[in-house]
Order: sequence, then C-alpha cells, then structure tokens
Amino acid sequence: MTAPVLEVTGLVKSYGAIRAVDDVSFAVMPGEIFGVIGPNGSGKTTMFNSVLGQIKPSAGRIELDGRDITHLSPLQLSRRGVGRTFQSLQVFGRMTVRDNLIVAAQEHRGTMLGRMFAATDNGLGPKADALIDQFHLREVAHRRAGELSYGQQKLVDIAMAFMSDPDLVLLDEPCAGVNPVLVDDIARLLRDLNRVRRRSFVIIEHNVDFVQKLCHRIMVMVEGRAMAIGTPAEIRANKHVLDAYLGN
Amino acid sequence: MTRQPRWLIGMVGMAALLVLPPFLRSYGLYLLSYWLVFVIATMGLNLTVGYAGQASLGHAAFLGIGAYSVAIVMKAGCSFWLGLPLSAVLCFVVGLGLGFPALRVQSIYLAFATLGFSVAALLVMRYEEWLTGGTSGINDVGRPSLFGLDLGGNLAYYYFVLAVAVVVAALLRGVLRSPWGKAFTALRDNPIRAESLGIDVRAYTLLSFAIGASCAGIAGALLASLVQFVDPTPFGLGVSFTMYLMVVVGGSGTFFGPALGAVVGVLLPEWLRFAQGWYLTAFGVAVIVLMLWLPGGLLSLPDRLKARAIAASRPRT
Amino acid sequence: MADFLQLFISGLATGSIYALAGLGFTLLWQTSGTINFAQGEFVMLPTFALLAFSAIGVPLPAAFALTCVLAVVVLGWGFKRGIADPLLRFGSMPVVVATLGLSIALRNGVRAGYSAEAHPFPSLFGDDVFRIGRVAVTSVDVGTLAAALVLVLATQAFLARTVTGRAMQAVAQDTTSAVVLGIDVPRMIFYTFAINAILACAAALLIAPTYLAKFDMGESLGTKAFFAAVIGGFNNSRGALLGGLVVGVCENLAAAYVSASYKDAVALAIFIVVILVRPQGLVGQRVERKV
Amino acid sequence: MTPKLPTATVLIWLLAASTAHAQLKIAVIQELSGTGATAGTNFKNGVELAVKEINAAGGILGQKLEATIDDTQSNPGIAKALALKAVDDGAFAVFGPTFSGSMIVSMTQTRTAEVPNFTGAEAASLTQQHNPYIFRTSLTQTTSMPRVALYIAGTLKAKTVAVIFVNNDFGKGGRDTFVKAAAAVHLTVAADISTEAGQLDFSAPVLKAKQSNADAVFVYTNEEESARCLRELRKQAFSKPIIGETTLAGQRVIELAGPAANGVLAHVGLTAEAPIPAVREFRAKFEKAYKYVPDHNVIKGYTSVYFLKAGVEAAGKPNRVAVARALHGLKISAAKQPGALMDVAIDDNGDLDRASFIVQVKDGKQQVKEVLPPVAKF
Repeated sequence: MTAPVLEVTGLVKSYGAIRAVDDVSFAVMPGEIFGVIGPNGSGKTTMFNSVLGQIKPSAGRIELDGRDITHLSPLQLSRRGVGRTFQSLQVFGRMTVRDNLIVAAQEHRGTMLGRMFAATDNGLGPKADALIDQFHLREVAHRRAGELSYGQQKLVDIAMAFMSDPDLVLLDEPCAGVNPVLVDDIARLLRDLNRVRRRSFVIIEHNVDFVQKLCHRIMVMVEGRAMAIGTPAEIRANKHVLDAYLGN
Repeated sequence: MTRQPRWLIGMVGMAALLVLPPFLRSYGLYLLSYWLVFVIATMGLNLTVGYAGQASLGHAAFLGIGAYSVAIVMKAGCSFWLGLPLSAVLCFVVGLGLGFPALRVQSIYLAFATLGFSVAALLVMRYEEWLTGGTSGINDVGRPSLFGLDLGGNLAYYYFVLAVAVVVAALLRGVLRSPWGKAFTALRDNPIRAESLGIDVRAYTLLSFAIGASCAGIAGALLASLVQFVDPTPFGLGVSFTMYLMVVVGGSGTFFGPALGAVVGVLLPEWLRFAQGWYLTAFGVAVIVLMLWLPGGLLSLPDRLKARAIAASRPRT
Repeated sequence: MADFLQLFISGLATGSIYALAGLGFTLLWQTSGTINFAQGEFVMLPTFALLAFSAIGVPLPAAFALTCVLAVVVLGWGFKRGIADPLLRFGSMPVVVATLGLSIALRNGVRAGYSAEAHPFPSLFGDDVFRIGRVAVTSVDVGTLAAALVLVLATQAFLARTVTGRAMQAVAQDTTSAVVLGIDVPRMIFYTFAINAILACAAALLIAPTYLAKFDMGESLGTKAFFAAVIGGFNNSRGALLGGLVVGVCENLAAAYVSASYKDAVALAIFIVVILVRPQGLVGQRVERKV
Repeated sequence: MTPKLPTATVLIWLLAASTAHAQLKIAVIQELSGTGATAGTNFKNGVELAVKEINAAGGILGQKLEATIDDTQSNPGIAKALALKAVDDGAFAVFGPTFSGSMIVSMTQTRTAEVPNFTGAEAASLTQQHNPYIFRTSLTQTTSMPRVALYIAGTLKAKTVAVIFVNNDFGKGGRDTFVKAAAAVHLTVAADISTEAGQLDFSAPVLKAKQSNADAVFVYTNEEESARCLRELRKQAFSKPIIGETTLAGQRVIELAGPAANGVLAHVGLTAEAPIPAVREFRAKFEKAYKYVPDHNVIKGYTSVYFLKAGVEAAGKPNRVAVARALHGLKISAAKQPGALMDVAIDDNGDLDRASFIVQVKDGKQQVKEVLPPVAKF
C-alpha cells in the first residue's frame, strides 16, 4: 500500500454563515488522475484555492507526501513541486510563448542572486522547446502569448504548469472554452504526461466525458460537500449523482 | 523586424551624443547633462513602474536622497567616489523599505503610499537642518576628478554623466535579460499566477523598488554635482509626478522609453520657451495630446505604424 | 481644554474643506475608475470663474449657477469625452499622466492668462467671530462645516434614494451586471462627471474665502483631498468627509502638541496606519482579492 | 559637415555681437511658476515697466534695452541652465532669480562671465562672498531685521516676542536673522513657530504664540499665509502688538485679510504706499499698465533696471566690468534718477542702504508712523 501524494482531511471554507467547502476529505495516490466534478457553485474552485494556499481554509488538514502543508503559501507549494492552472486564462500576455514557459520554471533553478547573472533562459531553453513541440506550439513559440487564439493560450497555460516537473498538478477546467478537437488533444497530452514519471493530477472539469475517459477516480461535489468518490464506473452507477446533476 | 531599426536609431543617437557636444555652448551642454541625469533616474523608475508594474509616485525622494548623500559626504571632506556608491546603496535600502506597502496594497493605494513617502522625505530635507542645511540647502558641491582627470568642466562632466548613463543602462539591460527581467514582467502581468509558478512575488516587488530607487540615487548624486548646489525644491511632489510622466510618455516597460520620456519632461519645456508665459500650459497640453495620440507612449509608435501597414496591406472584406 | 477645543473646531473646519475636494475624487474613481490628478485644479477653475463673473457685475447666486453650468460642460462633459473616455480602456497610467498634464496646463494657464496673485474671495457666511467660553469660532468655520455636511449627505441620499443614484451605484459596483440590468452605463458615468463638476463648484464657493483664489491653490488642496479620500475609504462617499475631518483635526493637534514642522506628514502617518490595519479605509467596504 | 559648425557658430556670434552694439540685452531670470511664482512674476512686471520707460526715453546712453524673460520653475537646476543661457547669449546684465538657492547657483555663472547680476534674493550670505557682480535690489533681512528688533524692544518696550515664520527660503532666512538681531537688543524669543507655505489653518501657531505669553508677535510669512494668520490672530482675540516686515502690511495682505489687518505694525522698505511723490507716480503708472497694486517685488524689479542705468551712466560706457565697478559705492539720487524712487547707496558688497519706514495699518490703509534714515549720508 503506497502513501497518498495529497491527502485532504475535513476541509472547510466558510464565508460568514455560508460553507462554500463543507468537510471535504479525499486522497490522491501517486500516478493517479483524480477528477473533481460538480455543478456550478458547488465549491470546486474554492476547494482548489484552499488546498493551494490561495485562500485560507477555515478548518481541515492538507498533507503533501505525509507532511502538513495546510498553511503554506502558493509560493511554498510551488517550490514543493505542486503545479496548477487557473479557471480563467492566466498566461503572461506580453511575453512570448517560449518566455512564458521559461518563466514558469526559472525560479526552481539556482539561487535568487545567481539568477540575476544567469543566462536569459536560465538553462531551460531545451526543456521549453521540448514542451513546445509536445504541445504543438512550435509555430507560435516566438509570438506574444496575448496574441494567440484562446485554445492556444490554454495550451500554453497547461504547458506552463508542467515546466517545473511538478509531482502533483492541479488543473482547474483545462477544457473550458476549448473546441472538441483540442479537448481530445489535451486529454492525450495529459495522459502522456501522466505516464512519464508517474505524475499525479487533480482535474476540475465540467466536461463529464473528458473526465470519465481520463480519470482514474472521480469526486463529485455538491453544495460544498463531497457527495461521492469512486471510479468512473462507480460514479456512473451512482443514483444520487445523477439526481444532483439533473437537479432533482 | 522592428528590433533592428530601433537599435540602429539607438546607435545613431549614441554617436550623436558622443560627437556633437563639443560644438554646443554651455547652456546646451548643461541641458544635455540634465537630461541624462533624468534618463538615469527614469530608467530606474521604468523598472519599478514599467517592467514590474508597481505604481510609484515618490521617485523624486530618491533623487533627493542621492543628491543629499553626495553633498553631505563631500561637505564632510570625503570623495565624490565614496558618495556615489553610498547614494546608490542608501537608496537601495530605503527603496526596499518603500516596497513593503506594495506587498499589502496595490494600484492607487500604493501610489498614495509612495506619494506620501515623497512628502515625508521632503519634510526631512527641509527640517533636519543639522543634516541637510534646511531650506537654504548645501552650497558648493564639488565635481569629481577621475584618475587625475578633472571632471569639473561642463564638457568633461557631460561625458562623465554620459558614461554613467551608459553603464547604468548596460547593467539594467543585463538585469532585464536575466531571469529577473522575466520575473518582473510576470509580476506586472499577473502576480497571482507568478506566485503559483514559484516566483517570489514579495522579493521581486521589493527588488523592483530597490533597484529603481538606486538608479534614482545615482542620478541624484550626479545632479548634485551638476548643479553644484542642493536644496529641497527640486525633490518635491511635482518632480515625482514629472518622472512618472516621463516613464509613461516615453513608453513604460520599453528599454529606450526613458530616454524619450526625459526628452519630453526635461527638454520639451525648454524648447517651448518661445511661448513665453504660456510655455508650461503648452507643455501640459502637449502631454495630453501625446497621451491621446499614443496611450502606450512614444515608443508604441513603431507598433502602431506596423499595425497600420498590416491593416492597409490586407484586402478589404 | 479650551485650547484643545479651539484646535479641534478649527480642524473640523479645515477638514471639511479637504472633504469637499475629496468627495468628487472618490465619486469619479468609484464609477469610472478615473484617477483625477487635476482634482485640485477642478476646484481652482470654478473659483476663478466665480471671480470673473463677479468682476463683470453678476451677483453671486447667478454667478454660481453660471459657473455650475460651465463646469458641467467643461469639467464634466469635456473632461469625460476629451480625456477619460479615450484613455480609460488603456488602463490607469495614461489617464493619470493626462490628468497630470491637465493640471499643469490649467494651473499655468490661469497664472499666465489671469494672475499669479492671490485674490480675496467673498464669504457666504460673513466674517463674524463668536466666542463660546474661551473658544472662538467664526461664521466661516461653522458655515463651511455645515455646508460640507449637507453636501455629503445630499450626495449620499441622492445615490441611495433616487433611481438614478442607485443606477449609478450599480455601475460603480459592477459595470457588467449594470449593463445586463439595462442601465445606460455611459449616461450614469456622465452623471458622475457632472456631479463631480458641480461638487467642485460648491467646494470652490466654500473653500475660496479661506484658501484665497490663487492659481496654485489646487496643488496642496489636491494632495490633502486625495489622502482624505483614501483614509476615509475610497469606495464610500461618507469616507471622504470622515477622512477629511480626521486629517484636519489631527494636523492641528499634531502641530500644537507634537511638532509644527512635521504637520504635513500627519495625513501620511494616518494613511499608513489605515492601509496597515484597514486597507479599505475607515468606512469603506472590503473588496476580496480576486483569484 | 563638422567643419562647418564652428564657422556657423562664429558667424552667429559675430552677428550677435554686431546687434549688441545697438542694444543692451538683459536677461530676466525669475520664478514665474512653482512656489516662487508670485514674487517672480511681480519682479518681472517691474522690470518690464522700467524697460519700456527707458526705451521710450531713448534707452541708456542711446542704446535700447532688449529683455528676454525666462522662468526658473523655482528650481535651482533650471536657474543654472538659464544663467548659462544668458551668458551664452551675451547678456549685458541679469535680473534674478529671487530664490536664494537659485541665486547662489546662477551667480557663480554670472560672476565667471563678468555679468552684473541684480537679485531680489534675501540670504545674507549672497553678498558676503566678495562677488563683484552681485547687487541687491532692496534692503535685505540683514539690514531690516535689526531695525524691526530695535523697534520691538525699543519703541514697543517688549521683553519677549513670539516668532511665526514660514519655513521656506525666504521665511527661514528672515527668522534666523531676526533671532540674531533680537538677541543683540536683549529681546527674548518666547516661541519659535514654523509654518508651511500654503498652510491653511493657523489656529495651532496662533495658539502657541498666545500660550507663550510673549509681549508681541512677529509674523514673517508670504502674502496669503500672512492674511490667514492675521485672521486667526483676530479670531483668537490676540491683544498684543503684531509686527511684520514688509509683506505683513502690504496692500495685498490688507486686501486679503480685511479688517483683521487693522492695527498691524510693520517695518517696510520701499513700498508703493511710501509718502513720496515719485512713488505715487510710479504706482499710478504701474496700476494703469497692469491693473493691480504693485508690491515690493515689483519695486525691486523696477528700481533695479534704473540702478543699471545709473551704473552705465556713471561708467560712461556700456562695458559690463566698468559698470559693475561703477556701481560699487555709487550713490543714486532720486532727484537725478527718478526711477530709483528714493535716494539709495550701493556699498562695496552690492548691498543697499536706503531709508525705511515703520507703518501701521489703519482702516485698510498703510500709514507711516516713523521714517528710519539710512546709515550713509547723502
């Protein structure tokens, strides 16, 4: 029995009387792709942001590789090998695609002072180029990220999360607003990235089909609570989940 | 495509700055030196405001701290060469301090925090007479000599300021090309995303203030020696505003922006003097018109022209 | 104690002057995101307009009405169409710089075109001194304070009670939703600029007897008004009043009991405390950092 | 390309020299914007009026004056640039700047180029550096403050005095000189109160002055602040004598302060209210041209051009060095040189000696109480 990479226990985030995240617990195993689904406003993103130190959880415990990370900042989490993407597009619009990728990992190499004297790519050029090829961004590699199409920006956004070789990546709606062809591409890329080095993913996604195909296990969130956790097949068979989704 | 012409223009400009000054009279030489001093200061502010995206309306204070450091050090009988690095270091440290409000508040609040700092620094210059000479200032600030070469003459001092400007520009270029430069840009574009990628937003915010401040400190040191007199008047809020104006008008976040911005801020009022009593009104109007025409600053003009050329070459649909 | 009261009451009067100038600044920022560094000049110009109208023999109430109309056209409509509208979509930097340019142009325009001198300005409230115990109060002090209160409360009531006012607040809070709700957003923003212009005229009328009409009166007034607005809370109209009064009183007390030299740093000190403890200002609403 | 440039320069220089033959170029370098704008603009207007008059009367030794006017923005750095420009352009004399800091910087340039430099600046140090090209345009604080202190200690029989001053170049310098002068006549400074330029609320300074229980208060601030301070003194029912120097009893302050100015005592140098026919005539001329009452800065500017005229006439030729030499020790009599307005003597340092007045404001008018004679005899 291997230990989980990420273990969340009794996570609560309340705003006044409203509990946006209400006593959520789950664990992500090494090499696992863990999906989170649920209707709008069910607290998925709030849960994400609480786990990632973006907002302070009201209660609960979060462990990374068995160590408590509950009150760490996003910066500290990044340094410990946790990558993420955001629900909305978050690329650096005025930098080129290649620079976006380089800046995504440069702080993981060398010392602060050393970086002042380092080469402009901080030795990350080859790695950035590899990802650019893997994500089919070669043609736009030297264009400003802000000038690209939405789908391409989305790819850059996802690629950035992988630049620093994180052990755990949390993706918030990687397929939102992306055309169906690209959705398949993203699924394939994520599956590839998962196979190498046994990386673990947590993915929030509305596209149920995408989640069903890609994820090893799925958590369904409704009104801040984890309604069910299980394999895609189990979730498909769960009557409560269907009710929640159909709004009965 | 646009890179080459821009650098070419830069080289031609540089050559002009090297070759033409011996033919200028003292007023022209002095103005050029004055302009260069503000180019140095504005390059620093451009790092803070343009690259790292931090609102700062208190930069004149650093110019003042630099100027007073050199004046006080030289009055105490020490060399200019001690004063110059001291100015830079002192401003670096104070700049780090000014960065702290930026960790807590942003945009307009930060602008007012820095503006308030400018006011406070001015009060210290005016009231701490034992240190700064108060409102009567410090007179007879000398000019340095280098390896037995006297830099006291207007032409010699001009070349000295030019050399410092080139060195500071090269150093800044180095910093901006290093990973730091990307980190600053990331900080400006999206601090939250930057932090999630492991960029130490706190450290880079403070650094952007500190580096910007130390450039202004160096500029201040040169200014003290250029005017050979220091009093609080040139370090008021108005100058902080003007420096911010120079950054934006030149093109914030562009490398050559400060040089052009300082032309507008320092030389344009002088050129407008033919308008007599109305020259500052003309200057204000010119700034408004310039902003309306090129909201991205003067250096957005090539991009604008390029965009227009592309639009024109496209067949109409 | 009498001394303290004397300082306190004088401070309130001065503070209400800061508040009047700060109020419009807050409004503009709320609804349109315009940071107006020419706000001080926006008070200075109507002052001179009032003087000019008086000089050609127009009685004060009529002069005030004319100035208001002129201000709404020039400082409201003209400012919005000429500077705010074209520049706001490029972020705050170009607007800040354009208003800086505007303030330089206006200040020096009045200096070159009218006069570099300070001009006396008639007070609405006479110039009588009352003594209550050992405390002296002038009718100008009381009148300014009362008028400032009335103006702030009226603005507040307009924003909270009228349909137009509420629409304006909706725009201030969330432009996108306001559009969805069918509010004529550009019109509401114009109303804000118009109200700002009228408030500036009112401020001019109330401030000028003390401040005296001078081309550079906007310079120090602007800075103090900004601080008053931020200290009170940038997203609340009452904030400017509270901030102004706090700054006015504290400055006086500091000048008398701490150090006359560093009086001008008082606003800054309060501001620093406020951003450390309550960044949203004394009565402002907290805005969550968006992720 | 390059060899042509010096030739062109020489050509321009020659042309400039040839026109200079017919005209005397004077450079007015003044604070026309920024904090010193009021003083500088007034000085400039005074110069302009005098230049117009002199040219209308045929110029100086047959040469017309040509004035260029430039604004220092109240910034010493710009002032230095303008002084260099004036020197580059071959100015015959420089008028300004008024701020001591700017003056210190620019007078170094005019000295090197041997250009007579008239200034309205007050700082005592300016004329103590043996700069043979600097000339005052009014009595300075060094002359006037002892007269004020003597009046307070002597005529008013005060033992203690509260000082309210504005902390800028002008006010701080005056305060320092006054404190020294007060010590010399055994007048104790009971309260030393600094205020800001542009200060709005004077309740704290006035309260401090009251609390000090001094026998008199000496107010040394710029016009607007003087008016506000006087109003506050009246409001807080300050009952002791209020004394000022020049500005406090100026027409502008009286206008701005209203009834609060009544009773104010002041030592004034040459002002527009001086009971002298030449001054009345000057005032009428100025008011006609500029539509406002001239203050002491206007008079500084106006008279200084006539000082230059007297200097050139005394030297007998339009030579800068000779003129500067002639001006030292020159006694200018108002009878012969009406534009000087009053008899005046210039000493070896470039300082002035002239009669001055103690005035009191009554019913919104300055009234002369006492005439203080000059040190030198005419």
